[in-house]
Amino acid sequence: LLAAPGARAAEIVLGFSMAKTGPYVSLANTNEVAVDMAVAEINAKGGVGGHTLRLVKFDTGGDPKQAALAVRRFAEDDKAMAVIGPFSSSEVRVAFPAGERLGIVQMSMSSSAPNLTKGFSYAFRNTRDEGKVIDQVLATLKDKKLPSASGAIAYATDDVVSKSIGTAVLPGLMAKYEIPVKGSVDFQYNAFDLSPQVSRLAQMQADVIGLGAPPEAAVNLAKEMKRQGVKGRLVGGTTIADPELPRRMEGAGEALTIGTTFFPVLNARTQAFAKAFGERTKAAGIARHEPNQQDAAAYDIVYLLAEAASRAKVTAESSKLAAERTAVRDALASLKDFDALEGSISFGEDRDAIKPIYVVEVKDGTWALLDTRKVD
Amino acid sequence: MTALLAIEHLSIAFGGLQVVQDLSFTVPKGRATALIGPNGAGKTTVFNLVSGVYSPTGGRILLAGRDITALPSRQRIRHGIARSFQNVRLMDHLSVVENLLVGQHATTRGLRDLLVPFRLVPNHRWRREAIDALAEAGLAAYADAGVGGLPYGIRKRVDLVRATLSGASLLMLDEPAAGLNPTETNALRDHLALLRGRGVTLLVVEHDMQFVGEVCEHVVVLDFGQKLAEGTLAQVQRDERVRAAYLGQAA
Amino acid sequence: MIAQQLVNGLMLGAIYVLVAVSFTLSIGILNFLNFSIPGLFMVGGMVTWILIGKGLHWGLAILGAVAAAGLVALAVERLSYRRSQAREPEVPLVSSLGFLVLLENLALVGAGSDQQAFPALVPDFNLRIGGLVVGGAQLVSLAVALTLVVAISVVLSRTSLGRQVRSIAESRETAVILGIDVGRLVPGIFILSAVFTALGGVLFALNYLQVSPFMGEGVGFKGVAAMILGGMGSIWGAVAGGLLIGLTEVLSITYLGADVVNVTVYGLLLAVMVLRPQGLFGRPPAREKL
Amino acid sequence: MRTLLDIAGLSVAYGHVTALHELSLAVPEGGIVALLGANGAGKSSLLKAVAGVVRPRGGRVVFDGRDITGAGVPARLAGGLVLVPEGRRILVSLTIEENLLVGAHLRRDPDGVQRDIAAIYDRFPNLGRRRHMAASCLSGGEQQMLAVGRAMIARPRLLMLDEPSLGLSPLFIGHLFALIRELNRDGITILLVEQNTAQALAVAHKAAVLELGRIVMAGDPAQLAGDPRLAEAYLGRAAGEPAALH
Amino acid sequence: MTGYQSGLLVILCFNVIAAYAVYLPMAAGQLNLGVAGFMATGAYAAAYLTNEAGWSIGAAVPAGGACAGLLALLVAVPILRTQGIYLALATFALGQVIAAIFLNLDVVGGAAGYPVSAYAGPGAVFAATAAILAAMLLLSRTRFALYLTAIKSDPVVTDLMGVNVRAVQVGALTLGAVIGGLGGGLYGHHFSFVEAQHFNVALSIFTVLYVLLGGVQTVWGPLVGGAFFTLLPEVLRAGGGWRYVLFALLIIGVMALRPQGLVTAGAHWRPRRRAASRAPSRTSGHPGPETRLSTEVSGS
Ligand SMILES: Nc1ncnc2c1ncn2[C@@H]1O[C@H](COP(=O)(O)OP(=O)(O)OP(=O)(O)O)[C@@H](O)[C@H]1O
Ligand SMILES: Nc1ncnc2c1ncn2[C@@H]1O[C@H](COP(=O)(O)OP(=O)(O)OP(=O)(O)O)[C@@H](O)[C@H]1O
Ligand SMILES: [Mg+2]
Ligand SMILES: [Mg+2]
Repeated sequence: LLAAPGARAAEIVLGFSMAKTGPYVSLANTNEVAVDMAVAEINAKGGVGGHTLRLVKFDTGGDPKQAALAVRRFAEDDKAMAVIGPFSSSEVRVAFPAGERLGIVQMSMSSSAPNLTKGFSYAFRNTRDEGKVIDQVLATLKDKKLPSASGAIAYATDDVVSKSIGTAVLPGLMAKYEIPVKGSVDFQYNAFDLSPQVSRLAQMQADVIGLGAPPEAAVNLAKEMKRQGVKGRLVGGTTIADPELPRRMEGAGEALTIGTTFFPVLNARTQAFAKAFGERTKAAGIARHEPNQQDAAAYDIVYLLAEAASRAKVTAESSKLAAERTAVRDALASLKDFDALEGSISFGEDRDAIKPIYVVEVKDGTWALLDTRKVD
Repeated sequence: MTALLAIEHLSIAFGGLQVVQDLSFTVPKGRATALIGPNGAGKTTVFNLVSGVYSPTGGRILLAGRDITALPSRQRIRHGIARSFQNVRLMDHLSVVENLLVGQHATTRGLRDLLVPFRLVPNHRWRREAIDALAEAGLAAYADAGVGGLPYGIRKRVDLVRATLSGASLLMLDEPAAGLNPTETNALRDHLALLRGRGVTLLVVEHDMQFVGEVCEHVVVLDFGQKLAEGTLAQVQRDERVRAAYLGQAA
Repeated sequence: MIAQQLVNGLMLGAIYVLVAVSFTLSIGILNFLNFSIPGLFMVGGMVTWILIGKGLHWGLAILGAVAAAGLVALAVERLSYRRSQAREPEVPLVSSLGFLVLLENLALVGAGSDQQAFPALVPDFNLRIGGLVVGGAQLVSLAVALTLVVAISVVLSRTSLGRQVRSIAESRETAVILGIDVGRLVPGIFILSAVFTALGGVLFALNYLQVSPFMGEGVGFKGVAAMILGGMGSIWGAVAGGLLIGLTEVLSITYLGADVVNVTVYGLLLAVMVLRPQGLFGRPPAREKL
Repeated sequence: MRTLLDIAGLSVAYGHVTALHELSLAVPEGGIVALLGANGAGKSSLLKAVAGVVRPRGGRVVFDGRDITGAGVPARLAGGLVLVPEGRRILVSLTIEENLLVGAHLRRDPDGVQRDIAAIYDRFPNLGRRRHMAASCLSGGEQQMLAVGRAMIARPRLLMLDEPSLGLSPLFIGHLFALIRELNRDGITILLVEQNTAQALAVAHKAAVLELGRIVMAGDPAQLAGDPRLAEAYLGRAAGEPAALH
Repeated sequence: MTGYQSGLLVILCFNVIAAYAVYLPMAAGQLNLGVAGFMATGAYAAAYLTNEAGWSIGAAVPAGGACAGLLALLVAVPILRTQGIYLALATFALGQVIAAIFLNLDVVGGAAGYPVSAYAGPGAVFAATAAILAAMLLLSRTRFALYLTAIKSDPVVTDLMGVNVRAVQVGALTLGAVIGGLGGGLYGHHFSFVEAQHFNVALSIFTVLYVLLGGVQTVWGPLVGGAFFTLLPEVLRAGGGWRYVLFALLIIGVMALRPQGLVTAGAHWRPRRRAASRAPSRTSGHPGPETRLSTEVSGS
């Protein structure tokens, strides 16, 4: 539209900092498929303001040092307009300061530790605060009159997100919903043996056990509860929103209830996405064919960045790069109610996404939707 | 004649076995003394006691009149006691000169010398001194060889040169001629004569009686950790008990 | 509850004992700190899981996993232990760590980073005595470990085979000169220790119903700690060390919280190292004779 | 006399260093053969090649009529070929008794082994007194005794001794050579490498002198003892004065 | 230099600094499996000083190194009573304890980590690395370095030569910790963030790997090892998930073919390689001079 007639419009480069190898590979290795999908769709529809999108990918292996390296490469060598990622909280903590110095937007699809964007202006996250998510989970329990006469808390101590859920979020929310807390147990992030914790939970006999943990620990806790014969409904946030969780628990963890920002069978659009995703992952030979929350978030990040670029009327001329990166930032920050795959997305004060929360529970070995909740 | 080293009523036992028992003898200053005796008599053990590898269960060790019995092993070399080893103990990760440089440590001064990057200076004084000492032993050609691959005879001699570099006044040599061929034995004898010319006192353990006769004026015979006889080689060779316990009919 | 927690501690310790004994076998017998052991542990669990997933009977799957671990151990012997004999003592450590990295990444490529659910072969592999729940798999592992420990102690100290093995540990070259069949004995020990370690991995999977590419690490490091705590090379020490670490871990979780687990467990190890460097059951090294 | 060990055209090399050049030597059954030569002449290499510890580059080793060139150490040991290695090679972390038992690891007669151990303790009282102590505590000479004892207990038919007198007292060297004679009388064939030329020649039935990996002289020990070329070879061509034969 | 290259060089620098921290005690035969703990100490101390006490980076980072060194000095004295593999595991335990303490230390953020506001750019990292390298090169020419090797070879004899073995060992461990602390402090200020989880066992172990892969015979070993470990995965990037598999295979291969590491001491002149084998084999673990034999013995 704005490009000089005759000349091909310049491409808009997007950096993609992915954790395709390393400790997060199972959660993150399908992100690439989702991002490729979104870019292909946008380019098929004529790109952004006549400019095609071009992806530059860098595998960080989940290593913070590599994430810092990635953002430098995108900003300095590839002349990227903005960056999709990085994935994990550890990477984000190192990459956000670097991106801030370089003046380039980064938007993470997974990191959910509190306050990661604080103090920056180019740092965005398409993730929801765990406090909000679990609040909606408990609200759903009350709304549906599920047993919640007493509560207990279990959390991982050496992981920021889990620990803040266990020590700040859950006690506050249980008080808010008038669920008396009988006690709390903690464990190490990658503990395999949770027998001492479950032996203590056995004595508490709580209806609701609030969980701040990664999926692995949730599975282990559920299995150990089954082994020791401990009852109670586990509740948690997006940290354990894994499409495969019910299968991985093998019969344990029935009625586990969580909040998530993506539910594939929600509507026609999510179903279409899930179907296309499944085909692409099959073609790519990846084991998992069902999109997870991070895949959806990454997919939406591409659309969010494209929308911001279009609103900022990006020309992709190298002389204007710095100014246009800032314009993209400002356009994103003021984005409201963008109609995305995950639902309607806005950015709040802290540049974290505000989007709907789906409360789901494990029923007969699969996730079942309990409630959809819109909040801000 | 004054005694450089005096051993007084020294004893040590291992696992109930009395290895050195109430042993007393002196090593006269400036002379060469031989310590001989059957296998397992305790000769190497005496060396280990004097150099501080073992602590005695009883008795005293005096060096130039000073009681060094309780001195830590590493400090004894600064007081003038250096030794070689029956089973050659060179630092295999180091070259010949580097081994000698470690031997030189007793002549350096603490922290200051420790941090001098002397190996940046071609032919630094320390290195020169080491090579000179090596040349005296006729081994200059081996200066920069790694000790690991050296012939046994050469290794043995390097071990000795390293001991001399500490500037010690008492040199204790544990079977210095064992395993050397006649040429090497001759070279060793000359080298020892040179050292004695400088006033170094020698205490030598050796089973080669010809060598003992040529090198040492004074002989102490040990058996079962006790002194069996003392005197010149000819004197102890006449001693019936020494013949029975040590020399056999051959001598 | 204290009774249940003590049981929990001993059961957890039983798992550590397995790995500690594996390490002890390798270091006590061959003087080789074999860091591929956590990898072999993982191979035991992961390969069993993969083979069961391929529809194999679980018995065959376990057999397959043990065989795989044995093959890896032979490779470790060939490429790490034998190649670096008599050089820097740390060198085989590096290359055995290379094997750990290799095995973990192979598992990562093959099965992803997820912890995988291991099928419950026995519906409820637990003993319930009164209110107490006792893990069956751990009881088995404790029994296996103790049997092996007794057998090995006897073999090592009493038999000709044991003396031959100890000769190899002291000096492979001398052993060759003495006509000891080093080429057969050493791989044999590697295979024995691999079989044992891999079975440990299987028992772990059976008990915790999970496998993952990194499952060997947590257990492995505690296993090393247990071995050192007990006294290196002392097989009974490994047993005592493993149980002690399991108990310490569980009791400190129960009474102090999980955030201090590493402080108490490794602090205990550190304290023992400082106060009694040879470990609880080890013998202090004798002063060298010159 | 029948030939027990027949070495034909044996070559041994370490990298670029050739230690033995197509060496041939026959050891008659029941004989004592002494091998003499300067340091580095290749004596130890010869014994090690015969024992199977180093692989030869070429040539053949025939023991008791069987070609054993490709056999491993255990097989040779089982046939009665026993080496007392240079440098003693005591297992210092084992006790003295265990060292002896390791020497007997191929024997299947525990009672006989026990009897032989007792006999060794009789002969070497120093060892008997310390039988349950770690071998690391032994003196140099005692370690040498242990090395010889460890070889004897393997019931050798051919005993190869590599410088057994090193570090032994004069009295004990006398004992050692008496022992060699005695073992030989009991039917053990002996191949002896020694620096102690006089004693070695006195005990041997046949002697060979090695120089730079080749046999340069061989024959009757008494004749060799008087030959000035012996001193020359023994001194590695370097010295003019006669070898100190004491 | 592109952003990628300089960014990579920065990572290389950090790996090399860590490698030298491990190298110093290793040169004396002491395996430090807890270097991450010393790095964490330096990182947190320096970050605290710039964040809370308003120090400049130039003062805070060396102070961080000093803190790590002080800690090492305090623990070295008791820890060094242990030897060999025991020492390695004592340092391993120490590293774990230090990391666990920082993980629970709320003044520096606890599990949430500790953002660092002052920034040290790539230039500062390069300069510091160059300075450390220069210092190491100088040090390698001193008696101190000589004694380290002597102790590694034969501590008993080195002691009899009059060297205070214990003091030299404590010095090596402490100096290594100082370097580790400097590296840690710099790390925090370059990446603007310190988290205890980063300073884990894997970091310690991989650092030891750099050093041994590079070789401990010369000062250049850690540099080469660190570079190898940093650059190889980059070269193998195209391999995707397989790259670490290839990487591990290379480690195994290199150690099998060159057990002494990539860089070895300049070939000593060896006159006539002769059996030094008359030296009786010493106690196990201390290989005698006859290392060649093993490749020649018949593999029956
Ligand atoms: N650390 C020790 N532990 C136990 N016994 C020891 C120790 N050191 C020495 N012995 C014993 O003390 C005795 C004397 O040993 P030493 O090495 O002093 O003998 P030696 O006179 O040097 O004999 P050789 O001439 O054979 O070298 C030996 O019988 C030895 O077994
Ligand atoms: N392991 C080895 N590696 C390399 N060269 C060797 C090795 N062993 C022996 N050699 C070389 O082979 C040659 C013969 O050595 P050998 O040990 O057989 O001699 P020797 O006659 O036994 O000498 P000595 O009297 O010193 O024991 C020498 O030149 C020696 O340097
Ligand atoms: Mg002696
Ligand atoms: Mg020889």
